Order: sequence, then C-alpha cells, then structure tokens
Amino acid sequence: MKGGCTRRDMLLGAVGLGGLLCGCSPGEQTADREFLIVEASHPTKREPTSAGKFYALMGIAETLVNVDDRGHISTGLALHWEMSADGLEWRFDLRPGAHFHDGTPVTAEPVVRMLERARKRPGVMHVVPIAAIAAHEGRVIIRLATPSALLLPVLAHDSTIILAPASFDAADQAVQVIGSGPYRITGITEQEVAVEAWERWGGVPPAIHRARYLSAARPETRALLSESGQANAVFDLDWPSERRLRDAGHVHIVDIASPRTTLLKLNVGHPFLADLRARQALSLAVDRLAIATGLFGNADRAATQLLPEFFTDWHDKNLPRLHTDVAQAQRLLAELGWQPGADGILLRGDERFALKLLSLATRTDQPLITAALQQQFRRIGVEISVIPCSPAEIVAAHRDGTLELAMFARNHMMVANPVAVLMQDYAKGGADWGAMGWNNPDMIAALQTLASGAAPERAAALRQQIVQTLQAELPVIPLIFNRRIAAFDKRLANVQVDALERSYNMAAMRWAD
Amino acid sequence: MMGGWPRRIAAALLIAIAAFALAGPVLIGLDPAQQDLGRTLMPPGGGDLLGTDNLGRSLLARLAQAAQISFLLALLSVSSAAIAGVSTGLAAAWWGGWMERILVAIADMMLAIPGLLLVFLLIAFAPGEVWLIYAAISLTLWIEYFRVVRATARPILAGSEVQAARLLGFGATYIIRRHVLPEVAPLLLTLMAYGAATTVLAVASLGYINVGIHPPTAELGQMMSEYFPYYRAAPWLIAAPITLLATGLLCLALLASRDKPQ
Amino acid sequence: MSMALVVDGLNIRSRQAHLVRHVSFAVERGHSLTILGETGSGKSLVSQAIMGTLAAGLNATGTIVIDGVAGPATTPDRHRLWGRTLATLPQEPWRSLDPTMKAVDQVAEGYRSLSRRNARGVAGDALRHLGLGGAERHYPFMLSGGMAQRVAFAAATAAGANILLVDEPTKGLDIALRDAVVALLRAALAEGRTLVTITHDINVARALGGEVIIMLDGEIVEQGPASTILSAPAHEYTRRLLAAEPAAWPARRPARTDGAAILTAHGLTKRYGHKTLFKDINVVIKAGECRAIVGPSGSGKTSFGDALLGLTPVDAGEVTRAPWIATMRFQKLYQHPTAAFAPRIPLGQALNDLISLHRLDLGRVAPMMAGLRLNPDLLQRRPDQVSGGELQRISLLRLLLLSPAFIFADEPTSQLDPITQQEVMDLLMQHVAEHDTALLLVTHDPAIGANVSGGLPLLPDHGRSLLAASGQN
Amino acid sequence: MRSIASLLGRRVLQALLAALFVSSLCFFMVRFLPGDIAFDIASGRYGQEMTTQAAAAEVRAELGLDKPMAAAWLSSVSALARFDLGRSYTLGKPVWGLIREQLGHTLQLSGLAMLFSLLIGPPIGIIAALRPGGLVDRLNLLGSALLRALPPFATGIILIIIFAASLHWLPAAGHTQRGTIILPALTLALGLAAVSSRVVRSAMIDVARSAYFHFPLTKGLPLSTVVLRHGVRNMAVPVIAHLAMQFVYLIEGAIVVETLFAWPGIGHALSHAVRERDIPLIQGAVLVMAILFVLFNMVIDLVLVALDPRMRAG
Repeated sequence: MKGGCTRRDMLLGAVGLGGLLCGCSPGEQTADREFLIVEASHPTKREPTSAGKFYALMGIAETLVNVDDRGHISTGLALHWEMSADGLEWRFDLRPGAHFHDGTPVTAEPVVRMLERARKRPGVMHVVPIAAIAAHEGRVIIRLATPSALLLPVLAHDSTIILAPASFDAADQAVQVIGSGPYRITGITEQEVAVEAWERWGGVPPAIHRARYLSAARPETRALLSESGQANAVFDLDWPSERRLRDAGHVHIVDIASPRTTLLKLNVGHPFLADLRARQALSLAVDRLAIATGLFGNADRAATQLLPEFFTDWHDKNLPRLHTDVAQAQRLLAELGWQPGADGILLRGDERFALKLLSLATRTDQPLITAALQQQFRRIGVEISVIPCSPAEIVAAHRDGTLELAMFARNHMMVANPVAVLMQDYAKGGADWGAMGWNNPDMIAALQTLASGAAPERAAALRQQIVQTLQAELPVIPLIFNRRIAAFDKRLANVQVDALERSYNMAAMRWAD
Repeated sequence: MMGGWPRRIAAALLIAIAAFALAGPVLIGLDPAQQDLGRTLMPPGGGDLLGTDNLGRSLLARLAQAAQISFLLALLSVSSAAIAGVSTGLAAAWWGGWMERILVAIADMMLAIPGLLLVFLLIAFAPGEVWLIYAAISLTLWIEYFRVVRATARPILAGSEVQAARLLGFGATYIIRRHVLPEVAPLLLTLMAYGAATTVLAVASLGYINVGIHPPTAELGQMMSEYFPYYRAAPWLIAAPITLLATGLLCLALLASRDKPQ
Repeated sequence: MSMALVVDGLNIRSRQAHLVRHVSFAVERGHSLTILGETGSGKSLVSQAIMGTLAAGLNATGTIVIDGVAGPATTPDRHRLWGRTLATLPQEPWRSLDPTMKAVDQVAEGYRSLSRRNARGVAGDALRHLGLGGAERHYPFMLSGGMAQRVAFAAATAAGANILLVDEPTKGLDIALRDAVVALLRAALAEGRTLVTITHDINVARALGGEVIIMLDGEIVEQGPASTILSAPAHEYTRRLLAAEPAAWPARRPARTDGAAILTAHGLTKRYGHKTLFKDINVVIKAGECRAIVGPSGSGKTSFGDALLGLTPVDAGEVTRAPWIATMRFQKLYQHPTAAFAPRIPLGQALNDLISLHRLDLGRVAPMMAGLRLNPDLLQRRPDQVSGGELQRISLLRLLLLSPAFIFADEPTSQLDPITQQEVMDLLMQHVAEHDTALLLVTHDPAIGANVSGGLPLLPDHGRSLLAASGQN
Repeated sequence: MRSIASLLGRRVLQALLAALFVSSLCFFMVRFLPGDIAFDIASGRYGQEMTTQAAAAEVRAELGLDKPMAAAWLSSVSALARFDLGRSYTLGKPVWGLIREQLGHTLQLSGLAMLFSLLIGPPIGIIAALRPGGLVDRLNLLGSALLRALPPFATGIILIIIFAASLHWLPAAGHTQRGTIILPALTLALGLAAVSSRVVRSAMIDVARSAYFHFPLTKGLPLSTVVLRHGVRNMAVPVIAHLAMQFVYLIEGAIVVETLFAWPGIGHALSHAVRERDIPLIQGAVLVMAILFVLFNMVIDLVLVALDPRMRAG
C-alpha cells in the first residue's frame, strides 16, 4: 500500500519538475509577449471610489478629464469643455465613438450616474461646491454653487472614474469593472489582473497588446521579479533593492521626484506641543540630511519645507530651510521650563516629555525613519514610543483627541491641484491627514481664494503666504521627500513614469526589439 | 548516536551562547540603540567587530541584546507552554474519565482554531509589544505538550512499574517524579528546544508581515525581518541572528539526541 | 556423510575481554546439535558468528564452513546465505512477524523465485501443512503464541534453507508451547534439515537428541552425544546444570499450615471480554503457608493473584485481609523484574526512596544484600545494567524490607537460567520460611509448583488450571 | 466497522461544537479589540487617504454597529446556523466565495508542499536511520538545524535567487503564470522536510531495531525490500500522525511564503481581515478551517486504520 503510494508520488513529482522547466521559455514574438507590471497594492476591491486608482493606473478606466505628469489638465473622456461666464456652469463634450468594454457607448447618462454616485460617498468630490450634475443633449453639465478652480482637478481624480452601468448590481455594489480605457480586463484574481488592448478604444492603439498586473507586497519580491526578467516594469522599489538592481545593471532604473512628503503630524492642542517653540525644537532636533543619506542614499530627500520642488509654483527656494540645531532646540525647550531628568529625558514639574508616535505598520520605510527619529529626539531629551498602527487608528486617534504624534507620507497632488489637499488638511481644527488642533484663519482664507480661482499674480502671492505660514507655524513637521522609483526591462522603449501615480503609461510604451 | 566529542563541543558552544546572552551586553559596553547614520551598513572588521546595521548601530551590541531578550522570552514562552501542557497532560493521564475527556476536547477545540488567527487577534490588542507576541505564541504551543505528555504518561501509569510502586506505598508525587517525568523529560527537552526556535522564527515571520515587534527593540526574529531587505547589500546583517539561532539549535539537537536505554 | 556446518577454532574478542575461546564443532547434514549453557556462556555469540550478525565492536577469528564452503569467521557476505542456506527461527516469533502484514504474505515473500500469486499459493500450502489452515489471512495480533511460532517457522524456512540455527526457541514459554516448538524442530529434522539449537533448557536438548555441547564462560566444557552426556555427565558444571532442573530439586520441608488466616477470597469471578478467566473461587491463605497455581499462559493465573492483591477489579466475589496487617505487607514479585523498577532510576536510589518513605532501618540493607548474595556495587546501576537474576533478587530484597505477610510471586523465575532459577527460588523460600510469610506462587512448571507447595494442594485444587476450575477449557 | 461509524459520528459532533466555539470566540475577540471598529472597517473599504469621520459614520450606520453586542452575536450565530456566512464588511462580496478562493489557493500550495516534503524528508530520514551516526545522518542533523533556524522568507529568497534570478528556470513570483507554485511549495517543503526527516529517522530507528525488521532479513530478503515492505509501513503510523499535525500548521504557516511569492492565500486575507475588523470574513474563515481541520483528522484516522490492522480490531 505504502510502497505503491510512494511510487505514484514520485511520478507526480517528476511531472511537476517537467512542467517547471518549460515554465518560462524565451524567444516569444513581441506581439504576443505579455507585459508584466508589478506594484504593491492589491486589486481586491471593485468599488471605484476607493479602488479607482488601480483601474486608472492600468488604463482600464478613464476619468472625464486627465492630468499629465506635471499636473496640467488634459483631455480624458471629455474632449472639450467650457465654463459659463459666471464660472458656475461647466459643460463637457464626450469623446465621440468611446465605448465601454461591454460594447455599450459612453454617453452622458452613465457619466452623470457615476459622478452622482461618487458625490454620495466620502471623497474629494466634497471640496467642490457642486449644486447639480445633469445630462443634457449628450453633454454633461455640472452646476456649481460658487466658482471653483478645483472642479477639473477633482474630475481628474481616480475616485471619479467612469464605469459602465453593468458594473454594478441591483444594490449598487460594484461587482465588476467595465471601463472605457485602452485596456480591458480579461481575468482578475486576488493578486493579479490580466488585460488586453480594447479594440474599440478611440485613441492610438497600444503597442503592448497583453499585460498583467501582479501585486507583490514585499520590495524584495518586486526587485527579484525585475531581476529575473519575469516582470517588465516594477514600481515602488525600496532603497536596498534599487541599489542592488542598479549594481546588477540588467534593468533600467527610473528615479523621479514624487509629490509625496513624509511628515510628522502633531497634536497642536497637546500641552507639550501647543507652544510654537516646542514644535520648532522638535523640528530642529531632526537630522533630515542624515536620514536622507543614511537611510535612502539621497541627500535631496531631506525635506526642507512641506512641498518639494515638484510643486514648481509652490516650492519656495528662498524660504529659510528647515535645519538641524540641537543646542537651539535644547534652549527653546529650556525656555518652556523643561529640565533634563536623571535619565536625560526632560521634566517639567511632574510631567515627563514622553510622547506616543503612531506609525503605519505596512510601509517598509516607516520603521526606519521612526527609529532614527526616536534616537534624534532623545538627544534633546524627548522620549518617543513608536506604536505601529493602521491608518484607521490614526484617524480614530485624531477624532478622540488622543493622538500625540503620527507619521505618514502625504500625497499633496492626490488631486491635480494641491489646494484641494491643503484645504482639507489645514481647515479649521485640521483634518485626519493634516494638522490637528491648529487654526490659521488667514491661511484658510487664502486657500479658499485660490480654490475659487484667482488671477496669476494674486495666486502667486497667496501661495507664498501659505507656504511661509506652514514653515513658520509648523502645524506638521516635514521630514523626507518621497520619490517614485521604478525598474524597467531594457527591451522597453518610450518608458515614462508618472510621478502623480495616475497612469503606468502602458499604452504609450512599446517593445524595442 | 554520536561519539562523545560532538556533544562536548555542543555543550561548550551552548555555554558560550548563554554567556554571550547573559554577559555580552555588559562586556561589549556599547549602546545597542546608538545610531550613526553616517556609518550605516559597514562591513565586519574595522571599528565594529561585526559591522554596523542599516541605522549605523553596532551589530555586535544588538546581537547581544537580542540574544538576551529572545532567549529569555523564548524560554519563558516555551516553559509556560510546557508547564501548562505537562500539568494538563498529566492530569488527563492520571485521572482519565471525564477529566481526560474534557481536557482532550478543549485541546482539540484550540487546535481547530487557526493558531495564526489567535496570534493576530491577540497582537491586535497591543501591537508591537514583545511580550504579547511571545504570550500569544505560547498560547498556541501548549497543546503539543499536552498531547505528548498524555500519550507518554498513559502507558507508564498503566504499567507494572507504577503498579509495583503503588504496592510499595508510593504516592502520586513520587510516581510522577520517578516514573513519569524521567521518561517524558528527554522528549520535552527536544520539544522545548525546537519550540524556542519556532518562537523566534514566528516573531521573525510576524515582523515580515508587519505585525511583529516594532523597532528599536533588538530581538533575533525581529532582526531577521528588519535586516532581510539588506540581504545583498549587507548579508552579514541577516546572517548574524540566523547563525546564532542555528548554532544554538544544532547544539540542543546534539545534546538531546541521546539514545533511549534499551 | 558430509558436514553441513563446521566451526573451527572460533575465538571472539571484544576490546576488553576474550569472550569465546577455541570453539570447534561439526554438524552432519540432517543431524541435530544442541549448545547448552547459561546466559553469558558465549553460546549466543557462537550463533551470531555463524549468522554473521556479531556486533560491530567484536572481533572473531577462526574458520566457519557452511555447506562445504569455508570462510573466515567474520565476513560481510554471510547474509547472502540467509534464507537459502542458513535460516534462523526467531526467539520471540510474535514480535518477529510484521504486525501490519497477513501471515500468508509473510511466508510468501520468502519464495522469491516464484511469482507473487504462486508464492501465496505455496505459502498457503506450507501453513496448512503446519496445521494453520484458516489462519492464512490473519494478522499476527490475531495469532496465538503457538500459531505465531509455526508461521515464523514457515517463513524462516520458505527460501529452502537446510541449516536451521535456533537461538533460545523456548525462553519464557510454558510447557505446552515448549513441547510444540520441540515438535516443530523435530519435524524439521525429519525433513532432513540440519539443526543447531542454542538453549538453556535441558528438556529441549534431551528431546532433540543428536550431539550436545556444554558451554561455560566462552569455552566448551563437554561435547558428545546427548544420550551420553545428559545421563552420565563428566564435567562438574554439566552435573550442576542437570541438578538445577526443577524435577531434580530436593524436596522442601513442608510449610506450616496452622497459621492464622491473613487473606480470604470468596466467590471470586473475573471475565475478560467474553472469556471467563475464573469463576466462584474460594481461597483462604494462612500465615507462613506456601501455595502454588500451575497452568499454561493465558489461563488467568496472574489475574487471580492480582485480584487477591486488589490490583485488578473482579466481576464478583470479595477479598478480605486480616485487619491487623498493614496494607504494605501484601506484596507482589513480578515475572519480569525490570517491570517493577523505574527504568532510569539507579537501584540504590529506588531502595533509599522506599526506606525513607516508610522510615525503615537502613542498617538492614547490607546484611540482607549479603544474604541474597548481592554485590553492594549493583546499587549504583540502573535496572537495565544488571542481570535478570540479580534484579530479581533485588526486587525480593525490596519486598523483604517491608516484612511482607503475603507475597504473590508471579512466575518469578521463568525468565532465568536454570541454575539462577534454582538459586533465586531457594532464596525466596528461605526468606519466606524465616519470616513466616505466606506465599502464592504462579508457575507454568508443575515441577516447581510441586516443589514449592511442599505437599500442600495446588490452587484451586489438584492439577487443574483456573480455566478448568471455572468449567472451561 | 461499528467503531469506524462511531468515530465518524464523534468527529462530526466535534466539528459542530468546534465551529460554534471558535466563531463565537472570534466574534467577541474582534469586538473587544481596542479602537473604533467603524474606523477600521472604513479604512479597509475606502483606503488610507479616504478614511474620514464621515466614512466611519456611514459604515456604522450601514452595519448597525451601534446595536448591543449580544444581539449582534445572536444574529451572527443564527446566520451561521443557516450556513449563511454573510458578506465581507470591507469587500462587500459573499464570504463563502472569498474563502473558497483564498483557502483554495492555500490548500493548493500546502498540498504540493506536503508532496514535495514527502519526496525529500522520508527518504533522507530512512537513509539516515539505516546508519545512525553516519555521514547522511550527520548532514541531515546539520541541515535540519539550519533549516529550522532559517526564517521561511530567507529560504524562499535563496530559492528565488538560485532558480529564478540566476538559472532562469522558474518564475520568481505570482500565481497565474506557469510554474509559479513550485518555488513557494519547495520553500515550505524544505521547512517541513527538516522536521519530518528527523521524525522519520527516529521512527525508522525504532523499526530497524525491532525483531520484525530483522527477521525478514534472515529470510533472505534484500535490505531494500525489507525497508520498503516492512520498514516504511510500520514507521508510517507514528510519522503520519505527526505529518497530519504539520499539515495543519502548514496551512497557517504559508502566510509568510505567500507574502514573499505574491501568492493569494487565506493567511494574508486573515491578517487584513483582523486589521480591518472584517468580522464576517474572520468568522467564516475560522469556521471553514475548523471544520476542515476536523475532517482532515478524520481522514488521517481512517488512513491509520487502513495502515495498522490492529486499529481495525480495537
């Protein structure tokens, strides 16, 4: 009995090994070569308002308008648009001949339905004072309560992707993703999505016909997928992987500035942090350059102000840089009555300068930065205990006021105009992913003026005012500028990386061989 | 099985590891948390005996602290699991009947819960706490001891040796001390050695999937997952904790591989 | 007339000792040779040298000629002869049969030249020939001891070996089983096979006839035809060996029968599954009295003794003990002395534990050790490091420390060599007599039973086993 | 046969009790976790940057999280009694479908890993046992200690570097492409074989010392036949009981390997479910795994009965 079983097992094993050897055979024709693209996030959800980013990145779904990698609005599903003289009514003409992947034409009605649907859910739509959305003679009409410069950026946001009505079940739950982009889904599982070029796509037919997305949570996996030649494009590499791939030289590395900034959120209402001098002391304690070079091998990543050079209109080269000065930090804290205790941690009466820092558990770079911060704060007598957490815990702690410090990377170009994000984050009392307990009516007014549209010179002055306020008041402490690092197969031509994380630009790439 | 000398070397190495864990942190005299971001990923030799890690900390100092914390916690977690498992296993084998049936049912029930889920749930109460992770792991470990002890003790308690001891007037304590424990002990030692390694590796695995201990605590498993991304830039970083654990394990396995008396 | 097996000048040495010296003998084809000797006499080493299974640390010199082919005493190729030329009958057949395989298959796999189906057919025939018709498809656990013996015999000889080497085939067997084995061996002789038997049982040697070799301390002390040597031994050791046969033991002074009743059993009944082991048995045991139960294995003798001691529950009846005697003074002597000691605890430790538990007089140990002819060094060792006879005497010592009023001795000597058996039995009887202890002896050997009971009737009554007493067979 | 029927009956009863117990335990543990459950669910639904007060309020209202806990528990138990596993809080999909897919992937991986480990561990263990203290035995002891001290992600990366990055024989990760299952299965199998080879070795040493192993040799059978026919089957009884436990741990232990190889499995789903407080998914997964565990044990019992005739009698 047992003997027979073992023999059968061996046979199966041999078959398995045989199958393994023909696993990847080189020398396919470029036409039917499958393009493999790898990043960390899971395509588990179908809900467009939360998972729209993925479907936009893959070129599966489109938004009404688009945004290029410098943040300029371009055409999307809408080929033309016009604004009424009072700035309150916007009319959009859809691209003629656009079809959803189920063959139904993209008309104004499904677009209106999707925009209304997005409005009902939490999300960026709420920064625009929309009064009504309607379909009229084949056009999409959006009426605003007050003029807004943010409408187009919001319509370019990936939570407003347009899907065919058949994507939803009777309860309005998204059950599949039927978009109108250059690629349509042919297979979707927990971690992989296979697509092929959509033959009724109106634009230039993509040179890459078949592609697959693979979600790989670990940077090492992603790097090895690239190194082994299995993956053609790999995004979100960490520093050790990037360095390794650069040294190996088999692949082409693209490393561009990203609009994300890793920052420290502080509870300005906290008795230790309410005084500006305390926040300045914390900022002075951080050795950004050491972190940027020691942990990421790139001195340019030291955040000298909240918004990186990526934001050409916003980044102010003349602004006094955030810098390190331990002695000054200690002086500032001494002014506030803090004195070092026996173990070097500052004491004020029976208070001890010890704070909890919430840090996102899933990001691989965060533990490194928090470990460095812990040590650097200790130099000025501030004790930090790091608590790994989920995003939800940061939001919850913000709400119930128990948050002391939190660290995360904020994408200020989440919407194509940073005003949208800044308005949310630095509204009165702050917001989940921005300030906390901090209020600056002048800055809020400046943001609102910018949001409703301002003349270029006035806008520039307002932007400078906002940036200076943020740098002076430190409602959050900028730490590190993030970068978007990707590795590409050297056989690829016309490789472009979109810093805004809006598109993988797959439709524009082609095989060089 | 093996001659005398491998066992002697194993014992000597184990003593050395224990000494490293106990006295290392004091002898080395370096702060394992002291960073120097200007000197990260320095290779062994040079200023630091084992080089520096990704934050420019002394690997030697961290390894010593990690050995101390990991071995202590692994020992605590494994021995608390063993104490729980051995006492319930003995109770089941000794009394039998409904007592045994209830204990077996509880153990089976616990086995049916995915241990991983239990660990996830417990850790969610206080993420990143070292002791909690070990406690959660030991909660999943005790069943193995229960099953082994019950299975080993039952035939012994039913055997003529114990019958003879009872006839001679010996009580429960004596029978367990002289008859049951000597038979169970070698098995337990092996189980505990592997259990300790399993615990350290479980911490490493949890760290890898981002639910483990948060830095800067130096812990062997946590070091493995923390240093893993540098496997090619600085292979000595991940090699150090793995080598320490493997050596300890091999020595314990050598010591425990004593043959049964015929 | 050719020789099937010739051993010439066999010497076996370990690093420390010269274990077998100058052993030479020859066996004619189709004849029987029996090597008699005690444990440690080197007789098993001779058998291992012939089979080629000597332990790694042992070094053998000399020549062994098997079936006309001469070779050195140690050769790595001896196993090529196994099954085809040289077969061996296992000592404990029920342990030597694969518990997961049917009897017929275990025999069939020996017929290696035949196809699987034919082999099964031939194996079935062989089993039926041995009277095992119907048991072909049984697994070993379903076989009785005698049946297992015969299956093992069929399996061992299936490949056609003509020389049968048998090491202690009757150790621990009751008389009926022993006779069955002897019959099997005689049948093999009758078939023309050559038989080399190693045993300590003179009855086996006598029944097989042929040549006999007497070994002592690794040397042959006497050699010749069984009829001559076993009736007129020349060597002093052979004489002792013959005198140690229970039938030859001197009669004992009858034990007293006028003591007070210390143990009364009334209507004892025990069933095991569907089988009634004993039924409605009444016994009164008096101080200083020696009683014996004689019966074959599996007849419920041990269960009866255990029932008297309260070690096993009974289905009916009750046992009353004399109220003035402490519980601890009712004791049992086990068949396998190793089964009465914690295996990893040194013997001295075990004795000290008992002494401190009952606050006994430590001073009594040394004289008692001397009385039982035990070397004090033995107390340093673990139970598996002393011989069976020594261990049985130590367990006797342990009992005697408690001044027992009643000892249930369960086949206390059946695992021992004849001379040791007599010695242990004499010591037991001597102490029992000295301390006015009642003894209940269970044995399968009627001669021992008769000798011990010293004229008192056997339990439950003359010549009947417990099964017979309960009306079954 | 009656004993087998009663065994099955007992196992089914055990499965039902275990299911009730574990699903309730998980329910209460999740509900008692610190933090606001609505926020956790909202972050699972809408992602990090969309987790806001408004989103949490919506979730709370939709899922009725304000209701008393006992009532919520009763309704969850009664739904489970109707075999209704519900819908995932964060994904909105039916739990049954999610579990079938994810657990299916994990079982596929674990099954192949088990197979590989059977091809690696037992043969090495048997060879080591035939010459205890020999070269194979020593190398096995060394290799086994090293593999037991190597975290699975390290084993996995070594395999990827060798077979994918250097030799290009196999894909590095993923799960729909051909051959992607082999490296993760091999990673798990090596870890298993490190233990099972030693278990097999010690079981085989016991068997090789036994009289029923030696006797067939004296019948003239070659060693290889005796090992295969008498050694393996007798050794299998303790070894299979051990491997059965291993397989259960394997299903859970797969999570690290699944993460490294981007293999979609239940472990991964559970870690997300706990973080996002997805009670229906946790309860459903635990329920299915508990029942599978009991069924699996039942199969093992039957295999042992088939292997050892003594158990059929008792």
